[in-house]
Amino acid sequence: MIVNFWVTLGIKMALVLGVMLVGALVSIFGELKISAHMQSRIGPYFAGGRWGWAQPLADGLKFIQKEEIIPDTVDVRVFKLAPYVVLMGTMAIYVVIPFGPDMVAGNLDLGVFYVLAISSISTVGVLMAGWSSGNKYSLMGGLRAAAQLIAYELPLVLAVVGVVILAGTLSLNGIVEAQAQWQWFGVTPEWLNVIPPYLILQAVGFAIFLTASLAELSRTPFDMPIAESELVMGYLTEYSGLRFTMFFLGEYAGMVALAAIASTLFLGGYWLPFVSDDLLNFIGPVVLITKIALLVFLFIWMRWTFPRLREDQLQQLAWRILIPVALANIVVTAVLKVVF
Amino acid sequence: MGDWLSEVANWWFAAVALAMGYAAYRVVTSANVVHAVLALVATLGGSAVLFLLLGAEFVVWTVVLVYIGAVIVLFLFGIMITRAPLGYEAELDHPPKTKALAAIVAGAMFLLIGWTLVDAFGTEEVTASVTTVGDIGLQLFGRFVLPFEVVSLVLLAALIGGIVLARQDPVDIEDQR
Amino acid sequence: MTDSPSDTPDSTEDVVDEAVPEQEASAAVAEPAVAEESPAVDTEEAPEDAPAPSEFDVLAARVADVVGSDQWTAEHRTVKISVSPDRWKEAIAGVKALGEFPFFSWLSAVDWAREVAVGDGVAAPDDLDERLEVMCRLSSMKDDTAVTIVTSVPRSGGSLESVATVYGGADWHERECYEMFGIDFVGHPNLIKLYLPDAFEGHPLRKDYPLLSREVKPWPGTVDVEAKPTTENVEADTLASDGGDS
Amino acid sequence: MTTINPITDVATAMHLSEASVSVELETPDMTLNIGPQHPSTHGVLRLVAQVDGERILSVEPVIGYMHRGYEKLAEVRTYAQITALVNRIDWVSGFANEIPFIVAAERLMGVEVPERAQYIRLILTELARISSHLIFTSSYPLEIGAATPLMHALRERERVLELLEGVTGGRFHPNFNRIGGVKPAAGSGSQTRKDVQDLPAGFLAETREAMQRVLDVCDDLDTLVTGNEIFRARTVGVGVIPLDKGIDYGVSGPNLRASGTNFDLRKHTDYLPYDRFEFEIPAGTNGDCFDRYLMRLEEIREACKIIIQAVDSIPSGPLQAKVPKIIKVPAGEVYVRAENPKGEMGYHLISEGGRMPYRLKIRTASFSNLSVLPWLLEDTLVPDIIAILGSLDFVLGDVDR
Repeated sequence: MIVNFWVTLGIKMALVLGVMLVGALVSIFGELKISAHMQSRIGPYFAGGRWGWAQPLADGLKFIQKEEIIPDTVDVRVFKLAPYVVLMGTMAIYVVIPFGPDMVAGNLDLGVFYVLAISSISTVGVLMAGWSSGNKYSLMGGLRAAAQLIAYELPLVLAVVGVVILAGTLSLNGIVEAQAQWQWFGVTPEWLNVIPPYLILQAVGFAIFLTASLAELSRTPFDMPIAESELVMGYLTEYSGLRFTMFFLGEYAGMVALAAIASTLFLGGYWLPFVSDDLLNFIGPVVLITKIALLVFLFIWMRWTFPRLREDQLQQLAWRILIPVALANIVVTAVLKVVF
Repeated sequence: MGDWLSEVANWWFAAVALAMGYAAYRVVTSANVVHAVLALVATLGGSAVLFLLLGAEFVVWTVVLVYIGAVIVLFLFGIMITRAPLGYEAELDHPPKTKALAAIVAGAMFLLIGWTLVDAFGTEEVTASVTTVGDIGLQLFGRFVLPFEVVSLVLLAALIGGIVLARQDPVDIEDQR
Repeated sequence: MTDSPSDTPDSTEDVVDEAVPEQEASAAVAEPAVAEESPAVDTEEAPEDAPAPSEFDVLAARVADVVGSDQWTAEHRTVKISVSPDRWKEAIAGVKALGEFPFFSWLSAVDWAREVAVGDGVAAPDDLDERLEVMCRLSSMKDDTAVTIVTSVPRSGGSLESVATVYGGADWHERECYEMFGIDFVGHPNLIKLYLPDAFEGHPLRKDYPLLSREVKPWPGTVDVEAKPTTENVEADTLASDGGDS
Repeated sequence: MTTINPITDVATAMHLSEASVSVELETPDMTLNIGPQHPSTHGVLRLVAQVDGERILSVEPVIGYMHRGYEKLAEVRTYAQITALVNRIDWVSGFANEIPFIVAAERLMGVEVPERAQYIRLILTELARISSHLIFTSSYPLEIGAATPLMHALRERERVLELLEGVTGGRFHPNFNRIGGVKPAAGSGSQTRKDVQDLPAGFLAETREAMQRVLDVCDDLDTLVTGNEIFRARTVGVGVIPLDKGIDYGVSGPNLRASGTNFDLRKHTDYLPYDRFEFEIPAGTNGDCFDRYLMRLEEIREACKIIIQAVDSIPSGPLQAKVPKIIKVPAGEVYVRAENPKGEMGYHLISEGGRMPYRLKIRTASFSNLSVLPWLLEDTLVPDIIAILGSLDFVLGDVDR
């Protein structure tokens, strides 16, 4: 029994790690190719033989081989620890992403809450990286990242509350099931739920969640923490080699993770109408990955289209627009929930 | 004692408690303010793990979200934006007399809490029952609704007070725009 | 066109005509048209029905009057007025106040020296008055006219009053002038070197400042036709050949 | 006179008490060194900024990392050699740098340039302007964070550079002007032959087509950048140069016109026959970063108009006026200024009759445009440094000479 537990744990950990790495690599490749085509370029072409599919792997190998430079002025212990903290915060999200009714590493009652809590750990890592680099650009990048993460943690949480009110559970599996069994005025014709119900009912929440995710991920138009034209590379400036790769992977893994959470919360996750639970365990991952891919494409599209906001404009957006709208969304959702 | 040792969870508890103790010690002895805060993160993380061992999942993630995700980040943010020297600060160290006083106070606190716990429970075994969020919600908004609302009012007052203190003269703000 | 500047205002007529030799072609007369006929130029305070060239002439005379100097020439549609160093700032402020020439173009200097370390010297070194000639150009924003205010300071470290308070743009120009010619601008807010390293010695744009690389490796410096620099060809002519390829 | 308004007094007292609170909370000033190696300083500009958090208290630009001493070098070079030198001043519009120098020498010599040569000069100058402005309009969004417009605009700039290369042989440093005209193409016969055909075959048609594509990419930029909410949020009202301040600092070119003037030397002077073509001088209203961006985008369109007209009406004739084999410029002094893509560029040429100038003062646009920076950056935010810096469109070679 106890052996069984450890074996299962090991397999689950390996799977989580594998999913994260593959997700990150594929989204890196997606970014390379999509951005290239948006800019009328071809993008990577040679690595791997076809379409340059092995480019992210080649990049990874290159990074691993590179010398790690640790400047004299850094606070070495904190500097070395920071990438792990960031990556850990991102990795832990993957534990609760449900790929099918039973395909989840850990089905927590508090799934949503867990995601929000654990993802905030990355902020500490970013601050550690910014401070320990002993570089003013890094410090400013770290501060910007922290200010932005603090500001956008709130709308992110508040946007989720609407979904939680509707679903009546914090479990991610529970939320998917709640969407599958959503009743329109007391009846559940499955064909009505072809469009995920929360996409309609929580459209405002979805928009806020996506915006806040972009800010959490520090992606354009909210990429001030690493704004290369202002702060060189922000808190990443002094990192090189493997540790830089970790930040890099963490960024893309985080993008996939938040896209997965958004798909689960708002797009029905692994669920597909007219398909039994048993079958969903097989095609669920495909469904979820398709939805993730759509959202990741959206993130990439935005990045290559929009310029970057200014830090104060970002804060104004968060505090003056997103948070009040999210609060109003909660009130409206709660009232409607009680009324119907 | 043998019973105690046979339980795996107790080993975990001991390990985490020891680590927490060391981290807490580093919080007060580190002369580098950021290191101190990071040690505090470790301490709080340890307490989260302890709650996890007790099966209080909600408390765990609340500790992580509120303390590590918000309070510590604000701590670090504040430290870095006001003074962020790399390296060590002499002013963080105190003369031996103060240190002794602090040790006495801390020891007294430890004894007081420990004695209270022992006095209250003794050798009685407390069964850890899994509390769900639903239970907590029902308790909060049922039995404890009045304290809950009072606390929220206090927090609101604190919030407004904080804003008033930190606020700059509106004229200044206009000028800066 | 190539004659040396005349000192009398009377001769400006022909000079103005000559100033734009290429545009005798029919269509290229827009600018002179503005200056000559110009019923439209009512902003000028002295619109006269007098013959064409006198407009600029009158303006030039007025500028000279404002500046309070009778040493002026007008050629290439530029009024060049000499003032004494102590009236330098006043003159520039005066022209600015006039309003016809609001645009601060540049401020720089020329080193008039009998002996030059590099390049061609003056045509007649014997009757040259050695000096540093500081000039400040203020131009019109409506047409091609401009005023150049000129003053002279001794080559042995002259000083002038700074005009950085009159024209903000003069700040950097004066710093450049200071490091390149060694002219001290009194009252400048931040008179430090602009381009050169702090430890740099000498004033490179002075005529007696040698081009060090040229000392080591003589012009034209093309590697493929000359031997590698040795002690023998250091002495070589600094101007062995020139292109003349036009 | 001495009456104290009680309300003001209370307000002051409150302000003081609050000030004493905020003193403790204040962020200490930090010196932030931006550059000389920094992704967005266009070369080697260094800004020493005193910052309080994200707010900038003062900025001191440090230049000279690219100082090549062209004014001194010009004193030891013949006029033909200087032409090769000066097109390296502002290298993104190399051809345009040659024009005022050549015209200055020609004016002192009294040489009249054949019309065809003038037209070729004009076309190439405008091509250089388009190439320079395309760099700006594409790299400016990049500095604000949008990477995609760069690729689209640079693609068309490449065509413009190909045109320049086709005529002159050089993409960046043409060295194509000769005193008295332009350089005849290799193999096109004697330079004095009347009907020498210098432009490459098909140049005129290709130019028309390229101009059309440049106009198209301008429309693309309009949709991609000009209408973008975030781009506007970053640039509108940021880095405002009032007209009088701009004139005071000698700011010129699109930077000054954005503040609301139509001061354009192409209209006001006669260094090239611009008066034969119809074109507008776009002028802004606010003098902010957005207007400066818009000016350049509009100027690309106007330049296209000029080029198309010039290509349609280019006369035939000789390329080169008769000049002596060895150029000696008669003694004299002249200042010729031209409307370069960056603003007013001028050469004050003092000749003593030799083969080399006695003194060549080079007035570059970027130098004066940049000198307004300390004033402009005071009390802005760190991200605004980049937005403002980029909007001034300077080239360090043009600043340092």
